[in-house]
Amino acid sequence: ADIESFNIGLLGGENAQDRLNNNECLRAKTEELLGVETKLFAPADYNGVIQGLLGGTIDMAWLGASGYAKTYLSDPEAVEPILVKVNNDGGYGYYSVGFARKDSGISSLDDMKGKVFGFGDPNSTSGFLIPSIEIPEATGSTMTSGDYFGEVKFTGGHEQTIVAVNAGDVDGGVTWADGLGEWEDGYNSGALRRAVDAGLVDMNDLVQIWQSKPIPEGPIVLRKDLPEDVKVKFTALMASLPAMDPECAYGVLSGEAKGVMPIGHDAYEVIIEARKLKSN
Amino acid sequence: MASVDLYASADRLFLRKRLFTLGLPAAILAYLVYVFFAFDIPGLAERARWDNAQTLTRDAWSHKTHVTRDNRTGEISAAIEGERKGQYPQGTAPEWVTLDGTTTQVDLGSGHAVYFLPGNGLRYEIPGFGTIEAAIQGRKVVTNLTGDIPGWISLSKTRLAITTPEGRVSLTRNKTEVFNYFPGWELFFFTLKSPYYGHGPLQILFSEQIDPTRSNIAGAWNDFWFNEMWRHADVAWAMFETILMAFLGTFGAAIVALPLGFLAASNFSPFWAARFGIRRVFDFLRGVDGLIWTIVLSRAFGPGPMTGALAILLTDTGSFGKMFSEALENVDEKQIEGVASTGAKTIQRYRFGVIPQVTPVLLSQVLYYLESNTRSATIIGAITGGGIGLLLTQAMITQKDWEEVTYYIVLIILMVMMMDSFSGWLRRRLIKGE
Amino acid sequence: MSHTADQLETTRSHYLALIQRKRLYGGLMLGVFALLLISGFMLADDRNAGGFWAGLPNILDFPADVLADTLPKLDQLPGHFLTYLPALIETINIAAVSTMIGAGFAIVLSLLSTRGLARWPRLISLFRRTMDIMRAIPEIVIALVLIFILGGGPVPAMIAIAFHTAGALGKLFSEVNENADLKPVEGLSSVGASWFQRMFLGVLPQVAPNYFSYALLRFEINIRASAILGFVGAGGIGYELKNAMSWGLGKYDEAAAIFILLFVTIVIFDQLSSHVRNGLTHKGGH
Amino acid sequence: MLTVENLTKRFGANAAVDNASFSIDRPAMIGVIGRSGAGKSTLLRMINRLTDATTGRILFEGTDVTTLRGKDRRAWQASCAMIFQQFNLVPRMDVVSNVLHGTLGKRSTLTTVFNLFPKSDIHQAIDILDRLGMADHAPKRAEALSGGQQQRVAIARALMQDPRIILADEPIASLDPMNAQTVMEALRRIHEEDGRTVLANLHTLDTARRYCDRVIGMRDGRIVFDGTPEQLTTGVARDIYGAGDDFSEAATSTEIREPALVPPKVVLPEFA
Amino acid sequence: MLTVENLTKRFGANAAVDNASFSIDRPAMIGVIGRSGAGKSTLLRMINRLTDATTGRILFEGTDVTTLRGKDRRAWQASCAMIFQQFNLVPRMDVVSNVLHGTLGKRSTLTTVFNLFPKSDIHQAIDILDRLGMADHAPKRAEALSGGQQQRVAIARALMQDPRIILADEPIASLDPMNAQTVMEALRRIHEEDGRTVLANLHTLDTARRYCDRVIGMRDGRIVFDGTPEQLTTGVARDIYGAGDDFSEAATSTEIREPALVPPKVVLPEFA
Ligand SMILES: Nc1ncnc2c1ncn2[C@@H]1O[C@H](COP(=O)(O)OP(=O)(O)OP(=O)(O)O)[C@@H](O)[C@H]1O
Ligand SMILES: Nc1ncnc2c1ncn2[C@@H]1O[C@H](COP(=O)(O)OP(=O)(O)OP(=O)(O)O)[C@@H](O)[C@H]1O
Ligand SMILES: [Mg+2]
Ligand SMILES: [Mg+2]
Repeated sequence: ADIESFNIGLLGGENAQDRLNNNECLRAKTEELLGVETKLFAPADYNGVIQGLLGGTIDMAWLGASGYAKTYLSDPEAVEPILVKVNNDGGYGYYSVGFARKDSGISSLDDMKGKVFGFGDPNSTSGFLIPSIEIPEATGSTMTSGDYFGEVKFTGGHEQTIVAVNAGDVDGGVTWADGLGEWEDGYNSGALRRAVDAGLVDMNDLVQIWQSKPIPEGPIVLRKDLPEDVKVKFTALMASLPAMDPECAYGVLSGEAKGVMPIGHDAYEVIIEARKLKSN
Repeated sequence: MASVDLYASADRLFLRKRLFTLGLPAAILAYLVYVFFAFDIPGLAERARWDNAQTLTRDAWSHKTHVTRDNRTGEISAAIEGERKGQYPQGTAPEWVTLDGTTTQVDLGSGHAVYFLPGNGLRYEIPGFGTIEAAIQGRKVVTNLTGDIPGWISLSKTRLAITTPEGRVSLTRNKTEVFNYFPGWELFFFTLKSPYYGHGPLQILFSEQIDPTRSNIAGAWNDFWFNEMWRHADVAWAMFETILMAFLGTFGAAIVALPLGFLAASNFSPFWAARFGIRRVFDFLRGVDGLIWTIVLSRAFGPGPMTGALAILLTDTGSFGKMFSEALENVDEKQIEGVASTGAKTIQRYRFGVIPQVTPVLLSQVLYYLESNTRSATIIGAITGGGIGLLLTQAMITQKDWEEVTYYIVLIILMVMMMDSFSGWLRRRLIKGE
Repeated sequence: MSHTADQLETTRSHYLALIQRKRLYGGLMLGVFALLLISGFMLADDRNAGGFWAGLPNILDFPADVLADTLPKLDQLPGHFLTYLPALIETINIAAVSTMIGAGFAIVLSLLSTRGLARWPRLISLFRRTMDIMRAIPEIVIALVLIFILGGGPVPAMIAIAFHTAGALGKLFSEVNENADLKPVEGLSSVGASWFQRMFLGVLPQVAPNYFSYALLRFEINIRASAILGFVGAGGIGYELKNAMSWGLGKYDEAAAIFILLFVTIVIFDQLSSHVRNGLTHKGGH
Repeated sequence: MLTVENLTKRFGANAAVDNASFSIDRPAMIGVIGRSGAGKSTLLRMINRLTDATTGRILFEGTDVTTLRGKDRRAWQASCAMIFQQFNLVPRMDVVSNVLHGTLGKRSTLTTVFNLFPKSDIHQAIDILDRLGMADHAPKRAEALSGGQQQRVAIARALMQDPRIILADEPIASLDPMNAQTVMEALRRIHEEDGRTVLANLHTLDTARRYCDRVIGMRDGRIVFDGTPEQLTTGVARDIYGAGDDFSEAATSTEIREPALVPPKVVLPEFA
Repeated sequence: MLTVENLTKRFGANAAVDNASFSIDRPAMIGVIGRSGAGKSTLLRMINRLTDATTGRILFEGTDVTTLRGKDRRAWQASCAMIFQQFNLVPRMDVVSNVLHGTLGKRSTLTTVFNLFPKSDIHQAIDILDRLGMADHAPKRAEALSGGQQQRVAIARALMQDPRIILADEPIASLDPMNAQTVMEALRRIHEEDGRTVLANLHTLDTARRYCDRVIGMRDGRIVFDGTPEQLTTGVARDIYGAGDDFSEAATSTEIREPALVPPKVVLPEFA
């Protein structure tokens, strides 16, 4: 079976224009390679892309780990992981980092007892899923409001969590970072770094209070129904992108990366199990 | 003089009136007080981030240029808004930056001057305060600041940040950065890459060819329209997409709702059950908001303007169906009877007895919705569909491109006002005139 | 009575020319409209990730997912209703307060921008433009800006909706004011009443039923608006719905419960307001 | 030609028309009088088949029109035009279009739905309007006309049907005396020049006397009088209208006459 | 007491009141006559400050009221009550409240908005209504009253202001003769009993003659007559009204008299 068009879904988190801009080169290359019209779609949130993958209207996306788990749980036959981004240090993980305002006197999870805690987006791996499992392990009680923390909120996203902690709306929150570089810079990459670059926060005002085990970077997925040759061609394109066109890869992979490497479903079993735990 | 009875009854009358005129506001006031605490408005002042408001208003009409020294390599770069797209070519900088081999001087204006000194050092001359000197030694920041440090300086072992009305300076192990603020939306017309950058409209129109390969007007238009920073072409498309959603949704709904409206009007539909059923369908379509329809539909149709248009179509089919059937129930029977008495067939009766009298009513309702749906389309786009609403929310979420946010807001307001006057104009043309 | 043959001939040809022109314009307009609609549809179809015809058969997939997740857990629904009731009340409160505040501003703005009533007749067009702009700004724009400044919660939504409501109701109110009888106002002027007294005693009693009926209609619209704003972080039931929805399978039962709550609320207030409005307009009828 | 046999129309328990019989054997101008609620409108509406009869027959040249269905019924309606008190035009359409509605029974649905009437019809419509002194108003919207002008458009629509019979339900009740006269004269002329039967409900005696060849009086749904205007004495009228001795014909008059004939009645208010 | 000096009001090029001067030195009942458009209403509205004068002065006990602003202007309006042809009451409010509106100039906004009128005011309103024979209607809505009753409520409101001057702009023009008489008598009585000045626009000569001590005649904005009713001969009236020899006083009359005196005028329409 041939395809008539190829649709690439882009996750949110950045200016929609910038996202489209950064991925334009990938779109052009794909179109050239596959010989069918290729379009970029930038829905407002994770869910938009996931619904597209489930409904078969989006063919490829770079999902978060939790997003992949959600897709898999909704329909195991919908997508398959092909590649994952490899960081400069050779690993393909990142961390969920808990942080608070320095002047609040909080410096560890213990100090957070009875305080307000903020998650990001419920579909985010580092902003919700992993901390919602690992933090209870550390504190020994649940994440229900009033149990250990005074109140547990969703802020809506990484940026919002950082702003909320910085503003004192919540006493502590979690976001993601690559764990490389310095805390004072907001690490080398991650949401904190972006906030620092944007001048939103002064890292001098913040302290780290917790860090998760490494979280696997989300996979680049293709729709399972795609013809085999399309899958092969596209995977090859993505795999060679960092070598062929570093400028383009920088945009597509959101920053410096060593490259990509193949990955399969198994790498995400843990996340899937975690997600099952959090479902009703 | 009047009797005591009359006095008494007048007094009673006023007592009643007072009870009402005082009671109603009192009840409203009580409710507002309840909400005041339920919404925690007392805590609001505390939570409010006035500095955010400041950033927002400042960014809305101004922009900043970053001058950065990478403290590991010693490389100096200058970029508008710190973005790659606004980067000055390597080795060049704006004229207020003096690149001079070892020392770089950044003139912030009003006598404020920042020097990037050799050895990762930093000097900031602040008129009326003095000179701040700082440097990275090992992993730490050392400065000449002693005693009480004013609030606009933030100093820790690893980071120094100074904020003055003229700009912002920060120093960490990795980099030294200066932000200089300027009024206006920089690069709105041309990015630095464009040869037309820095040329006024008169120059472009009348001076010699600037880019040898293109005529001035075509080249300038091309560079403006495909401006990488502001992406005018995409914004224009997004606005069009929003209007397209509103247009397709509104008129699609009108076309679907018209026959259904007949089936739901008691004087045109003989079947009670069908009428009842269709009316409940209308209620359902209306009750499930457009937003929910968007979510439901995006599984089947994926993101894009069609999904948004269909969501508007579904909701409005409910609204129009209800309004149309009410309008149809209020038709003047006389006209229909007049047509019927000539021996007209059913369709002819509708055509000449019903349509002419309901058309103005329906049309004005539909046109009214066209304007209001432009706003809905913005919101729906923000949630999933696309269009200007998506651009707006995404720009807001990043919380830094406030000038773009302002730009989008202005465009949205203009777009809605334009649709408002357009639909008003059409209403007057089609209904009053003819 | 009748005309000469000549005159009749001109009448005929005039009329024929007239209807020909009308037919031409009518046909042209219809054609342009149909063209716009069809090409617009095709364009939107092309720009959508999934095509219209391809997606049509899948239209029930999502509801089916939700149902599949909810049906086995039906017994939990009442519990969910209870859990989310406070959020629903918050949504209704946002709508109610913003309608009240918006209507308050709308009354003042509309009086200030109605000829014959205006406090400062020179400024009428200023107030009109103000209302136009207030009306044109979608609530979501103000809400998002305010969330940035004030943090999440009901207050940004309330302010945003009140702002838009003031503009929207202001326009409707000023249409009502145009039809108000000015004689009582003049009567009050002649006794030395202040502008406020003239408006409160001379105009408001006349227009109150119409104001009330429009405000009710707006309240119903504002319930939806406040639910939608929850989606972008402004609290209330919309926020809960977004969280449950975006989690997806596993929490669709919560989503379903919230959706039912919201739907029932909207339908109840819709029916209620159309009932009350019918009553008002009928009483006002004679 | 037209024979009405034991025609009855019941609304619930109330008989609006009660066992009415009469017959018209040659073209005539006939007035139907009677007080409000006597059943005049119901009678005419049954003849035009806007209302179905409960029992009884209406025979037109041997055919019972009460049993006609579908096409035949519409054909009958086309040949039996109706004029209403409130004109019942389509106010937003122009005068000629309104007149052309008279051809709806004959023309195909498709063409008419798109407002495509044949040129010959349009010319005929303008001719008819001209005959009624309305040609100058041809392109105006019906709603822009005065009551008397609208009623003349309604008559033009009726003529456009080229009907055998014209039924007119209080054609002048909403008109001022001058317009009333114009309209009644037009109806009379149509009867005389074209030889069409006109059956008109009238609520004033003098109009009936002045314009009609024959008068039918109804009371409580029954036909209580059927004769020439001359036979319609004040006593008979009293019976028809069910009035007492204080019945004054002038009270029902809309005739324009010399003012001297009507002594002005001035009410003297009591002083407070 | 009240002096009007060279008062002029221009609407665009048209002078509604043109250089009018007169003076009132002691309480009197004064009628202003003149045909429609003569500037009567404009004159009264300027005195009450509902309309601003273009040039000229209005002196009341030495103060120029045309220059008053804000509070002072409202205080002046409070002491100079106005009665309108169309009553200008608040129709949806009860009679007492309408009367109490006469105190708005004195009372704080808050009091009036929350209906916190002092008891003494309420009782005084009832007394005034009683004096005008309207006490029984006190709790009714103004819109439920007849025209004459409404005008008496308007007079009560004026009295409630305890004004020095009462301006009445054609107070009886929309009333039937009986009600007109009641209202004019009430105004006269107020003048006589309370010693208030009443300045009334009247559109009929005989009313002016019957109730007024002094008559001012206006024509095209100018004051063309100022004298006692006796000086107001038919010749003078002709000048004021700008009428020719066919001028009949009766045409402007609203007096209740024997019907025989007024021959009914019937317009004969031309037949078409
Ligand atoms: N559709 C109807 N349903 C019930 N009763 C009806 C209906 N139409 C007419 N009637 C009744 O039938 C009786 C005769 O009505 P009809 O209109 O024929 O009288 P009419 O002589 O035309 O009176 P008018 O001079 O008022 O037009 C009246 O009692 C009326 O109430
Ligand atoms: N607001 C206005 N704007 C423009 N012209 C006005 C205005 N008010 C009155 N005029 C004009 O001023 C002139 C005098 O009007 P005014 O109402 O004072 O006459 P009047 O004597 O009271 O007549 P009437 O008996 O009709 O009430 C008229 O020509 C009128 O058209
Ligand atoms: Mg009748
Ligand atoms: Mg006047």
